[in-house]
Amino acid sequence: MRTDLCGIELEHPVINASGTFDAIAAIRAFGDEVLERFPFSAFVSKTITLAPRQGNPPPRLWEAAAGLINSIGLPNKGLDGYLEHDLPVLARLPVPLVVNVMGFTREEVATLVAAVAERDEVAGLELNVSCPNVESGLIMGADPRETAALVERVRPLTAKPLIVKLTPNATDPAAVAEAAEGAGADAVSLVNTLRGMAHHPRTGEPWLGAGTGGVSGPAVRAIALAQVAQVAERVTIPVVGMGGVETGAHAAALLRAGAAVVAVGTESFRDPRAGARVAAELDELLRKERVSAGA
Amino acid sequence: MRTDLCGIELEHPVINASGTFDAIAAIRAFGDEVLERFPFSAFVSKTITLAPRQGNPPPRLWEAAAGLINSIGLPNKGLDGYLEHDLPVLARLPVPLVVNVMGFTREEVATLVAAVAERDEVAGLELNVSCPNVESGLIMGADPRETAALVERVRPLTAKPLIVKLTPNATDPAAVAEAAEGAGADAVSLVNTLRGMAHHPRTGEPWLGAGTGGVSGPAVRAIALAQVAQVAERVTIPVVGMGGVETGAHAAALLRAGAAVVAVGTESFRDPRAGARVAAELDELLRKERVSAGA
Amino acid sequence: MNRTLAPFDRRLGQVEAVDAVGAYRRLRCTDPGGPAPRPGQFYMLAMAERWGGGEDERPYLPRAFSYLRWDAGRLEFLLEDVGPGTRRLAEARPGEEIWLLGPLGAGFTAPRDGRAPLLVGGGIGIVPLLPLQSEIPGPALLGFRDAAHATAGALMEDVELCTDDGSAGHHGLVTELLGARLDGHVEIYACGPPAMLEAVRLMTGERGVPAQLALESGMACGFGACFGCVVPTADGYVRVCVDGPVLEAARLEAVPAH
Amino acid sequence: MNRTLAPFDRRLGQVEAVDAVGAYRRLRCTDPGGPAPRPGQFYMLAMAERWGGGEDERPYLPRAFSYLRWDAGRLEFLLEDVGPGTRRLAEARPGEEIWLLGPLGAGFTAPRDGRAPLLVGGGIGIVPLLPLQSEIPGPALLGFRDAAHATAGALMEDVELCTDDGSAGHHGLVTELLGARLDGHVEIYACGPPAMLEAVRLMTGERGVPAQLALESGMACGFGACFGCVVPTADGYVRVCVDGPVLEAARLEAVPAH
Ligand SMILES: Cc1cc2nc3c(=O)[nH]c(=O)nc-3n(C[C@H](O)[C@H](O)[C@H](O)COP(=O)(O)OP(=O)(O)OC[C@H]3O[C@@H](n4cnc5c(N)ncnc54)[C@H](O)[C@@H]3O)c2cc1C
Ligand SMILES: Cc1cc2nc3c(=O)[nH]c(=O)nc-3n(C[C@H](O)[C@H](O)[C@H](O)COP(=O)(O)OP(=O)(O)OC[C@H]3O[C@@H](n4cnc5c(N)ncnc54)[C@H](O)[C@@H]3O)c2cc1C
Ligand SMILES: Cc1cc2nc3c(=O)[nH]c(=O)nc-3n(C[C@H](O)[C@H](O)[C@H](O)COP(=O)(O)O)c2cc1C
Ligand SMILES: Cc1cc2nc3c(=O)[nH]c(=O)nc-3n(C[C@H](O)[C@H](O)[C@H](O)COP(=O)(O)O)c2cc1C
Ligand code: FES
Ligand code: FES
Repeated sequence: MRTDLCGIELEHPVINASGTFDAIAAIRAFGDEVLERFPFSAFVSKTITLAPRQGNPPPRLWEAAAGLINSIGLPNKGLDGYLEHDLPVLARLPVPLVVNVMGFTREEVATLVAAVAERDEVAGLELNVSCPNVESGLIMGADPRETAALVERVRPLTAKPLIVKLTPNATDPAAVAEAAEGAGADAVSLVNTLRGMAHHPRTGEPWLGAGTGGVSGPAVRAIALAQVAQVAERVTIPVVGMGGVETGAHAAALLRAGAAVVAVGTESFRDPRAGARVAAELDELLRKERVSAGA
Repeated sequence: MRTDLCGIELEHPVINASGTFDAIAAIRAFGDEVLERFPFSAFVSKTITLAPRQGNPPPRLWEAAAGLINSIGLPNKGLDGYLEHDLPVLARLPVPLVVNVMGFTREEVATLVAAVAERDEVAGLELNVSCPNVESGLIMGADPRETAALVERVRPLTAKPLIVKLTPNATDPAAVAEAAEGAGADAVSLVNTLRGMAHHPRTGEPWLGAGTGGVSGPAVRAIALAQVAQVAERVTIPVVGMGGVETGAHAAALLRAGAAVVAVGTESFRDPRAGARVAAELDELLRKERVSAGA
Repeated sequence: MNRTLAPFDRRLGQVEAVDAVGAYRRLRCTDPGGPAPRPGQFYMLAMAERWGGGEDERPYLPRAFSYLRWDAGRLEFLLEDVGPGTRRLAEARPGEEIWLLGPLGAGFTAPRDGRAPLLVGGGIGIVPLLPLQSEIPGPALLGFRDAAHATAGALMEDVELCTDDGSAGHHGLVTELLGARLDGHVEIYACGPPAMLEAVRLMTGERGVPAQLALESGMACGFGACFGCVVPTADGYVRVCVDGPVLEAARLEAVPAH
Repeated sequence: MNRTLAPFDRRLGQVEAVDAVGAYRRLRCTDPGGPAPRPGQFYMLAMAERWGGGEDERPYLPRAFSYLRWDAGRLEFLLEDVGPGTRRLAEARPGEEIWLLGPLGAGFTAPRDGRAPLLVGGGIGIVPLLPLQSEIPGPALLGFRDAAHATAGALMEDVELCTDDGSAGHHGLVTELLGARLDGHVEIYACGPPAMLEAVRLMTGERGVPAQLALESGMACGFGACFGCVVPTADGYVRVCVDGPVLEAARLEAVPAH
C-alpha cells in the first residue's frame, strides 16, 4: 500500500491528524516501542506557533454523543522551542515528518514556514488555517481570497510540500480548496474540528474553559465524508481525508470519496495504535475487493 | 411554561422541527389521540414548495453514529395541494400552525408567503432558506445579502410572524441571522441539517439516492448549541433552537444559550410523543432550579 | 379492517425469553395494554438500555419488526441478526426492558372474490405469514438459504419447502414452486427478500393474479413522520410504514433492492 | 522508579468478577501479559462491547482508573458509579471482554530524608493508597461520605476513619484528622476529591511539609496525546496523565474543581 503524498513517500496511506498524537509523550508512556512500531506512515506534529502558547484554561474536554469536543487552544513551545527541543527527538521517528504551523498574520506564517522548511528533518508542512479553538483560526481558512493570499505569500519560501488544512466551518470548503490549489498548495487536508459547545451538567455554565471548542470523532464522520468528496471533486491536488475514522472501512470510504491519504485523529485516544490497525484493516479490505473483482 | 414566540402564544416552549412530524400521517397511525394529546405547543408543517415534489429517490435514510442522514428531498403536494387538502385537516390541531415554505426564487417565495399568510388557519410562517438536501437550499441561507434581499421581498406581504430558518452549513450563521433581523424577520430558527454522506457498506457507492443528505440527531447537538449561542448573542429577535434535542436537559441547554423556544426533530422518530416528554422534563428541571435557587 | 391503531405512546415491555429457531432468534416480551394487531402489521422496537455502542456507534433509531405471535399482553418476534440493532435484540436477556411502538402500518386483506389464498415466504419474510395463516388458512410455499434457516418453516402449517442449497426440501427457489401453483383461482400473499418479491410481482402481473406483498424498507419512524421509507408506485412514492407494509403488487413499479 | 512503561498496545482482558465493596463496585479482570504497575499509576478502561448507548449516547472514550491490586496477570479496580462509563463497568458481567491500556502515568515516590509516610484518602480516592501502603507502610487517614462508603476503608490497614455524616468513625472531614497529625517529620500521600486535595495542598504548604497528591482530571487519551487533562503549576500547565497523576503539592498553583 505504498503511497505518495505530493512527493512524500508513505509506507501506507494512514497518517495521524495533527494534535492527536504526541510522539514524544508516547515515548515517555510506552518507551522505544513507539519508534519500533510507529503506527502512522508519516508523523504530523501538533500545530506550532511563532510564540509559545499555554493553551486554553481547563476544562478542555467534553465527551459528546459519539464524539469529543476539545478546547485545547494550541499549547506549544513556540517556533524556537520546537526547533530546539522537539525536532531533534522527532527526527528519530522512522517516518517522514510533517510540521503543522499556524500564524495570526501572513507574516507570522511566512516566518514559520521559512524557518521550519529549511530544516532537513522536515519532509513537508501543513498550514493550519482552520483551528476553531482560537480566534483567528476560523477567518483565514473560511475565505477563499484570504487563503489564496496566504498561500501566495508562503509558496515562494519553500519547495517542500505545502498542505493546506481546511476548516469545515465554512460555507464552501471546496472553494477554499480551489483557491489554495490556485495559489500553489501541493495538497489540502480536511476536516478540522467543527465548532461546538456544551454546558456543565449541574451549573448550566459553558463547560469548556474557552467557552466553545471543536467537535471530532464518529459524530463528524458523515459530514467529513461529504466535504472530502466535494473538495476532491473540485481540486486536482491530493486530498488528505479525516474525520471520525475508526476502522479500515471508514478509511476506505474516504479514499473512495477521492482522498489520497487518510488521517486518524480522535480514535488514537481510544487506541494508541489505531493508525496501524486502520492501515491493516484497509489493506485487508482492498485485497478482498481486488479478489472479488477477479483482478 | 407559557411562552410567546413573536406573538404566537405557546402552552410550553417545545415545538416540532419542520419535516419531522406529519400530523396527518400520525392520525392515520394513532387516531384522534394525536389531536387530544398533541405533543407540541405549535405545529410546524413540512416544507411546502410552489409546485408539487416527489422528493428524492430512495434510499433516503442512513443511520449515522448517534444520528441520522436523510435525503428526503422535500416531497410535498405543492402550494395548491397543501391549501386544499392538508390545511383543513391541520386546522383541527389544538395548537397554532406554522407553515414552512421554500422557493427556488424570491418571487416563488413571495407567492408562497402571500398565499399562505392570508389563510386564517395560519399563525406564522417559517422560511426554509437552508435545506441542504436540494440544490438551492444552501445558497439563499448561507449568504447574508441573499437572505436580507429575500426577507425584504416578502416582509411587506404579511403582518404575521416570519421565522427565518438558518443553515448550519455557513461560515457565519450569526451574520445571516443579523441580516434576517435587519430585513424584518420576527425570529430565526436553527439548526437545519448538516451536509453529510455515507457509502453502501458493500458496494462502496454513495448510499443515499441523492448522493448526499443532511445530518441530524445527537451527533449535531454540540454544533447546534454553539451556533444557537452565537446567533442569540447577535440578534434581539427570538431564536428557535434545535439540533439533537432528546431530553429536557438538552432543551434547557438551548434555552440557556439564548433560545426562546426549542424544537424537537429526529427524537420524535424514536418517540412520537418526545415533544411532550421533553416539555415535561424541562418543566421539572426549571422547577427544581427555582427551588434550589431559593426563589 | 387491516389496521389496528397504535396507542399514541411508545411503551415499555419486558423481555421474557430469547431462544433459537434454527438460524433465527425468537424474542418474547410483554406488551402491557397493547391492542391486538392485524396480520402484516409491525412494531418499532428498541432496547431501553444500551441501544447503541455497537458497530459504528449504532443502533440509534428503533427497528421495524413484523410480529410473529400476539396474545393478550404478550408479543413474539423472529429476528435475523444482520447488524447492530438485530444483534442487540438477539442478545437481549430476560428481564430487560424494551420499547414497543405499534401495531403500525396496514396489514393483509381477505382474498377477493372467493380466491384461494396462497402464501409465499422467503427467509425471515415468513414472519407476517404466520399470523396470516392462522386467520386465513392456506398452503405456504417457503424458501430458505439452507436447512438451518428452514427449521423456521416448522412454525407454519401446510408447508411446501425449498432451499437454495438443497439441504432441505426442494433444491431451488420458492418462485419455482410458485410457478407450478400459479393459476387463476389463487390470491398471493408474499413476503421475503426484494429479489423474490420482485419476481412474484412480475409473475403475478403477467398472469393477472392479485398479489399482496409485505415489503421491507429502511425506516426511521414507522408512523409516516420522516418520509424515508418510500417505494415507487404508479401514483408516485408511497410510505411503506403507513400505506404499507402490505401493498398491492399491481400498484408497485418495482420492489427496490433496499 | 515510579513509572512502569505500558505495552504500546491496548489489550483485551476478561472480566472475572464484579462485586460490591460498601457503596462501591470492585471489578476484577485478567491482564494478559501486562507488566507490574507502580503505586499511583492508572489504566484506561473500556468495555469491548456496548461501550456507548448510555446516557447521552455515551461513553465513547475509555475511562481512567487507578489500580487497586495487581498480581501477575490479574487486575482489580474499585469503581464509583458517577456516569455512563462507570455504570457500564459496574454492570460488567464475568466473561465480558475489557480493553486495558496501561500502566500509565507517574506514581508515588519514596519519602524523602527519612520522613514517615502519612496517607490521606477521601472517598474513591483511597484506591491508589492501597498498593502504596503495601509497599510503603504507614498510617492512613480516610474520609468518606457515610458508613456505606466507609466500608471500603477496611481494604486498608492502620486506618483512622471519619465520615461527613458521622455514621462511622469520627464525625468530620479527613483534613481535620490531618491537622492533628501534621508535623515536621511526615510526608503526605493524598488522593481524593479536589476540595480535599486543595485543603491538603494549602495545609502542607503552610507547614512546609512535602506532599504527593494523586490528581484526577478529565482525560481523553491517558498517554499525553490530547493535552486535555492539564492542571496549572508554577511552570505552566502540565498533563496529569504523563507528568502525573501524582504531583508535588508544592508544584501546583491550585487543584482544579474538575
Ligand atoms: C415492516 C418491516 C418488517 C420487518 N420484519 C422483520 C422481522 O420480522 N424480522 C427481522 O429479522 N427483520 C425484519 N425487518 C427488517 C429489520 O427491520 C432490519 O433487519 C433491521 O432494521 C436491521 O437493523 P440492524 O441494525 O440489525 O442492521 P443494519 O446495520 O441496519 O443493516 C440492515 C441493512 O440496512 C442497510 N444498512 C447498513 N448500514 C446502514 C446504516 N448505517 N444506515 C442505514 N442502513 C444501513 C444494509 O443494506 C443492511 O443490509 C422488517 C423490516 C420492516 C420494514
Ligand atoms: C488518574 C485517574 C484515576 C482515577 N481512578 C479512579 C478510580 O480508581 N475509581 C473511580 O471510580 N474513578 C476513578 N477516576 C475517575 C473516573 O475516571 C471518572 O469517574 C470516570 O471517567 C467517569 O466517567 P463516567 O462516564 O462514569 O462519568 P461522566 O459522565 O464522565 O461524569 C464524570 C464527571 O465528568 C464531568 N462530565 C459529565 N458529563 C461529561 C461529559 N459529557 N464530558 C466530560 N465530562 C463530563 C462531570 O463533572 C461528572 O461529574 C480516576 C480518574 C483519573 C484521571
Ligand atoms: C484534542 C485535539 C487536538 C487537536 N489539535 C489540532 C492541532 O493542533 N492542529 C490541527 O490542525 N488540528 C488539530 N486537531 C484536529 C484534528 O487534527 C482533526 O482534524 C480532527 O480531530 C478530525 O479528525 P478526527 O475526527 O479523526 O479526530 C485536534 C483535534 C483534537 C481532537
Ligand atoms: C427526515 C427529516 C426531514 C426534514 N425535513 C425538513 C423540512 O422539510 N424542512 C425543514 O426546514 N427542515 C427539515 N428537517 C430539518 C429539521 O427540521 C431540523 O432542523 C434538524 O433535523 C435538526 O434537528 P434534530 O437534530 O432535532 O432532528 C428535516 C429533518 C429530518 C431528519
Ligand atoms: S419510516 Fe418514517 S415515514 Fe415511513
Ligand atoms: S489525557 Fe490526553 S493528554 Fe492527558
